Amino acid sequence: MYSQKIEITFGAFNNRHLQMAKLDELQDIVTQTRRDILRMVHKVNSGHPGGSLGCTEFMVALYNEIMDLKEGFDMDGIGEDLFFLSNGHISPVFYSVLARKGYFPVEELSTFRLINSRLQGHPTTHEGLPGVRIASGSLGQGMSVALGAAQAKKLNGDDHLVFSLHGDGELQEGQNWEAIMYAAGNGIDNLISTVDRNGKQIDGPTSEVLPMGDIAEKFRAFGWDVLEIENGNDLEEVIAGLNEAKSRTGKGKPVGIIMNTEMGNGVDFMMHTHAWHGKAPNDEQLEKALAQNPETLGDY
Amino acid sequence: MYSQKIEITFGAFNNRHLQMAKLDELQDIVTQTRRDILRMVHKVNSGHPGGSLGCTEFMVALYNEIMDLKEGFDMDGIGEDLFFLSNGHISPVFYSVLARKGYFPVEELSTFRLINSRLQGHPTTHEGLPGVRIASGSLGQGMSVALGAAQAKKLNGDDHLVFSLHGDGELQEGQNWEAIMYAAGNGIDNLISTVDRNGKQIDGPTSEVLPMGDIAEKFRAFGWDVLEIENGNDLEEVIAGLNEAKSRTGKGKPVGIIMNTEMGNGVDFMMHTHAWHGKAPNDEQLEKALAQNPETLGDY
Amino acid sequence: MKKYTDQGKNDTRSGYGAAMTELGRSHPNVVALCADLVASLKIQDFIDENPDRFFQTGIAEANMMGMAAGLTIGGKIPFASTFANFATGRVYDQIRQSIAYSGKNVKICASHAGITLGEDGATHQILEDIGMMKMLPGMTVINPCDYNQTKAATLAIADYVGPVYLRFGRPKVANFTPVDQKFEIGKGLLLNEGTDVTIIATGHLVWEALKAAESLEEQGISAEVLNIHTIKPLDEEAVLKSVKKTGCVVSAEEHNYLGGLGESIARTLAVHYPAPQEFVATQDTFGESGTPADLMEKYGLNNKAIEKAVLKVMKRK
Amino acid sequence: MKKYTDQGKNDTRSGYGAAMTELGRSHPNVVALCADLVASLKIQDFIDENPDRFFQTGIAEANMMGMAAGLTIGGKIPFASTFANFATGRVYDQIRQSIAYSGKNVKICASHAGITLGEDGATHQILEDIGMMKMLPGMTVINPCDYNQTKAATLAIADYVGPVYLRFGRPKVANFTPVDQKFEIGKGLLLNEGTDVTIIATGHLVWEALKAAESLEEQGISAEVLNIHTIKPLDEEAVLKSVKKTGCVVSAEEHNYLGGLGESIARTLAVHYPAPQEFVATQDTFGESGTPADLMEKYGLNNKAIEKAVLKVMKRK
Ligand SMILES: Cc1ncc(C[n+]2csc(CCOP(=O)(O)OP(=O)(O)O)c2C)c(N)n1
Ligand SMILES: Cc1ncc(C[n+]2csc(CCOP(=O)(O)OP(=O)(O)O)c2C)c(N)n1
Ligand SMILES: [Mg+2]
Ligand SMILES: [Mg+2]
Repeated sequence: MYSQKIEITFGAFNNRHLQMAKLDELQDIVTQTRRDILRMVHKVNSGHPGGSLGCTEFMVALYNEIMDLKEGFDMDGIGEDLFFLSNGHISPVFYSVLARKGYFPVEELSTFRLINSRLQGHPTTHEGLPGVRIASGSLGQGMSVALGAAQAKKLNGDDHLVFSLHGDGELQEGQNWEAIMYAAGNGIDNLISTVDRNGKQIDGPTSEVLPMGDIAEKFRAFGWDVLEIENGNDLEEVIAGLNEAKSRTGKGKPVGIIMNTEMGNGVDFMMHTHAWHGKAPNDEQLEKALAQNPETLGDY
Repeated sequence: MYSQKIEITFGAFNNRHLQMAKLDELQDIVTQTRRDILRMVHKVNSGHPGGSLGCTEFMVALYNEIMDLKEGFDMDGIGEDLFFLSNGHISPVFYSVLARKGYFPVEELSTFRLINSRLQGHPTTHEGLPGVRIASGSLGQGMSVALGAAQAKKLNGDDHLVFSLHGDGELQEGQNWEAIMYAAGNGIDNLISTVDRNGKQIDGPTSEVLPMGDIAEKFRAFGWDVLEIENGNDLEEVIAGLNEAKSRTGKGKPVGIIMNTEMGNGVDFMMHTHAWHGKAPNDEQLEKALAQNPETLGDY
Repeated sequence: MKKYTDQGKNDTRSGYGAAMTELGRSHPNVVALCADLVASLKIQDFIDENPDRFFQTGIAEANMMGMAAGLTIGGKIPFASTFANFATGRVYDQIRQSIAYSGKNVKICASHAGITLGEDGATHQILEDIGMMKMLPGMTVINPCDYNQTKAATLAIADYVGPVYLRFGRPKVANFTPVDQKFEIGKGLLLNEGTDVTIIATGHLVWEALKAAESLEEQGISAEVLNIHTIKPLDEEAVLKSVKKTGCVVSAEEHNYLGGLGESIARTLAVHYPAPQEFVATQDTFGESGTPADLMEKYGLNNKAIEKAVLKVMKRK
Repeated sequence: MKKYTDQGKNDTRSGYGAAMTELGRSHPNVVALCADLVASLKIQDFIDENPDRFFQTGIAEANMMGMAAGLTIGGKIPFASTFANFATGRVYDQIRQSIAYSGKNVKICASHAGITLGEDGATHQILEDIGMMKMLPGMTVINPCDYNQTKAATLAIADYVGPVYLRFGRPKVANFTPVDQKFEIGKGLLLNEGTDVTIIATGHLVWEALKAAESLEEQGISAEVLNIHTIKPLDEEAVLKSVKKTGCVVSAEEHNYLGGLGESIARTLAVHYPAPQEFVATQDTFGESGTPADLMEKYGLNNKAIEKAVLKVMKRK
């Protein structure tokens, strides 16, 4: 199907280089990614900046520091770590991180959500965008997919890891708990699933929409090894947390990370509210927001 | 739709009478119900005796001692307790208990699973069988329905309770966890949901099919008040447990009961195996099984 | 032909919301449910006025459908609402067992149906929901065409006893049906009389059909326009009456050509009066991101596509 | 007419199981998944021989479909199997997004389809699955007619790259297609040539169609019997060629008459060659408990029903 093999040479941010990368180098990518997100959603006056901005540190760290990635892209991803974005609405951060990593031209970010683009509102394999291995958007499906990919790795004798990201509101979907139960019951210990606990969803704070109690406790009751990242918008903490999670793999249990983030992080007027979950800034707001995130690597 | 009002006068086992009923009177119903179950599935060589036999004490206690029931049957059930069978495959025990309670003629048990019967393989409202308020059979849906009915009771200022029963394997369905999360998050405290923990499902022991760990702990992690019935095939224990559960309602939390049962209970060769989950006895086996459960209230 | 005027563009979902506000006041047993999409469904007024009669289920559509079924037990009339994909494909088995087969008086109210959902793209653009819901025994399937009709339909289904699937959309479109038009479930509306071809349209395609008919008239072609807002039960009498007169038909719907209104019409004709038909619908593809207008153009869902289909089908008479 | 002999009754699901055993040996990338229904799906041999390539998901069909999609990433060819209702209606959105739209090479293998599931009753008797799966862009939909054809189809889809829905059943039925017949996806099989009427049948109804054709021959009616095992992509050429010759058609399927093979044929004819058609199918009702034979009789799904439909449709030519 959409499993064409694509030759890509990663640019400045290949893995070996990044192992030595200074934090402020990563921070530059973070800031540039924030700009990308804001400019993408502004242009089409649609899309989801809130969750994207909150997960920027995580996504930048994952792709530029944590994951062991091959050069190029093929669907099977044998011999490299894999990532699945279950909360597909935060596609802007995913696209920016993929493009800045070298999976596709950075200029293509300007086609986000336009007709005939590979950068669909929600990520998809359907248009052959390198870096994407599954469609998401309808919530709650990504952990099951990650589980399948993790099992395939085991069958293939491939000792690389599978990562996934999920919204906290998304965990209200029952399919997640099927997957969570399966992963523990079958000792899927090459999987690291992170929950973006920003405490917000479309209709308001999760505590008002549908109180979820202690998420970590729930994962533990289902048999997972769980750790928390107290501040998921602190790059150092995110990297430390992800490395800690990696060290806990291969021990018979799936590893979960509850990561506290601030929706809309990095743009003062987008923080501490759920209002920007799926709303784009207008011209004036964009300007204000960009001013808080000065250009580092060059706008697309 | 199928909400006709039906006039029924409960017979010997009406509520006032039952409050005084001796345990051995209930035990007689239990034994007779076991016979009914065995004869029903034997006749059509299909149906689910295992779970039915394991839940016989519970169902008999519920309908004849625990629930506050009106005479007659109407769909809305205002002013009485309600029961929803989520694991619809144990319809034989449900039908027998309903018939023996007086909801429909006991003779009708002989039509189980035959064409043109009101006693479908899985319970349904579609044929207008008194006592049944929702169809079940596709697993995992009953708790959501019970939740809705519980909310309707609150809206109607009706302080009666809603009961539901679920298989343990059934809890692998994610929809349950949506309902479990909702019930706690919204303080649905007029609901008592019981899990038939027989440790078995179709393909084998739950511990082999999909290990579920500690179910009570999971419910607690989701915010429920949970109690356990150690031996769900001991009538006294079941009644005590259900009464304890009732006493915990109205306190802001949904109440869960983890009830340990033995699949196939009451028939020695059907116990300690999952083999009789959905298999009917042959002539010889029936005879053996009935001999272990002598007629008490008269066969249909 | 009869002229229809756009009384001002509006979204059909706002018609739903406005009717819900009215039902909140007139029907004490009406309750609403939503799965974390309140603003999109336009039911904030209902919630503000009837906080106790609203159930926020979070992102858990299966639980929402089951709860809706349960709420009927006790006499409530639940309006369970979310995006059309999550109101159908996500929860088909729950609707099937707990609502349709159980015969529960639940109204499944689905916004953002079809490709005009726009920028969110294919994962959200359900083009199979009419087909799914029409296959369920006992289900009534309604796809109104504008704000007024959606509002009227919402009011009408509250008084009808039985499960209903009500499908509406996101974009602001022409509002042209009379504000006081009574909504009769299952009754097709003859919007324009014609003799050369029948155009049967539902939902957002009705306005496009009217525009097509106007342009066809200028070319000397007399097109009858039939608004089938109720796909099930289908007004076979109206369909047959018109096609027997014109001898050919174009069906127009914001849906895959497989399984939808078009195939229901083809079946009706095959059984009663075989006649040439062309399908204006998506051609068995997923949608994609884009503006509603761009998408309707690209996927052949507008007046131009209807005109083309008319010219083609008339040659086949 | 050509005579078909029953080589001995067998269940189509056993054809699936037998093929899975073969695939286990011949195709190292084939993996199997099941949601607590292993014995019903007849895959115990596959599991015994390839324990590492089997995934028992428990009663969690949504997770099973997602896992199947994930297993393709890494080159596996997952056969995800359960009862047809739980393989379609329960998980439509998961199939839609994670398999069909994502273009994953997953084989959805569904047993106990239709009313012949028997005693378990309506909650288990899906009569809408063909319609659901045919509406999904990119999905191949196959409903073989007997043990041999099911086995051949299972082997064939392993070598086809793309998502497939394979539907089969529970009861033992006549096994009459040649044991060595190659299965060509999308290619209708002309089982009997005739001139007066075309009977297009799929699944369990094919044998019934052949029986009907025999009896019709005795009445001097020459019925062409076309086995459409692949509902999608539909062999429109074969359908049109036959109907152009005979001038009328009866479709026969174990499915609601709404949305299934019958409507696909009606659409094909409406677009290319309008002709009278009658539908042998369930008439928009849920099923019920009973023996398969009793149910086929009551719901008009046997040779007698086909005969009646033929006589009716021929009068309409
Ligand atoms: C199955 C499904 N139901 C509903 C939606 C609509 N929806 C998109 S995002 C969202 C809220 C998600 O909340 P969360 O996972 O916390 O993400 P955040 O808002 O924090 O980014 C909802 C309800 C959806 N995309 N999929
Ligand atoms: C959604 C769904 N998936 C699968 C089935 C098939 N099925 C019927 S009973 C059963 C096992 C149920 O296990 P449990 O809940 O523990 O009940 P028990 O066997 O103990 O009676 C399964 C898988 C079903 N009825 N519904
Ligand atoms: Mg959130
Ligand atoms: Mg069990």
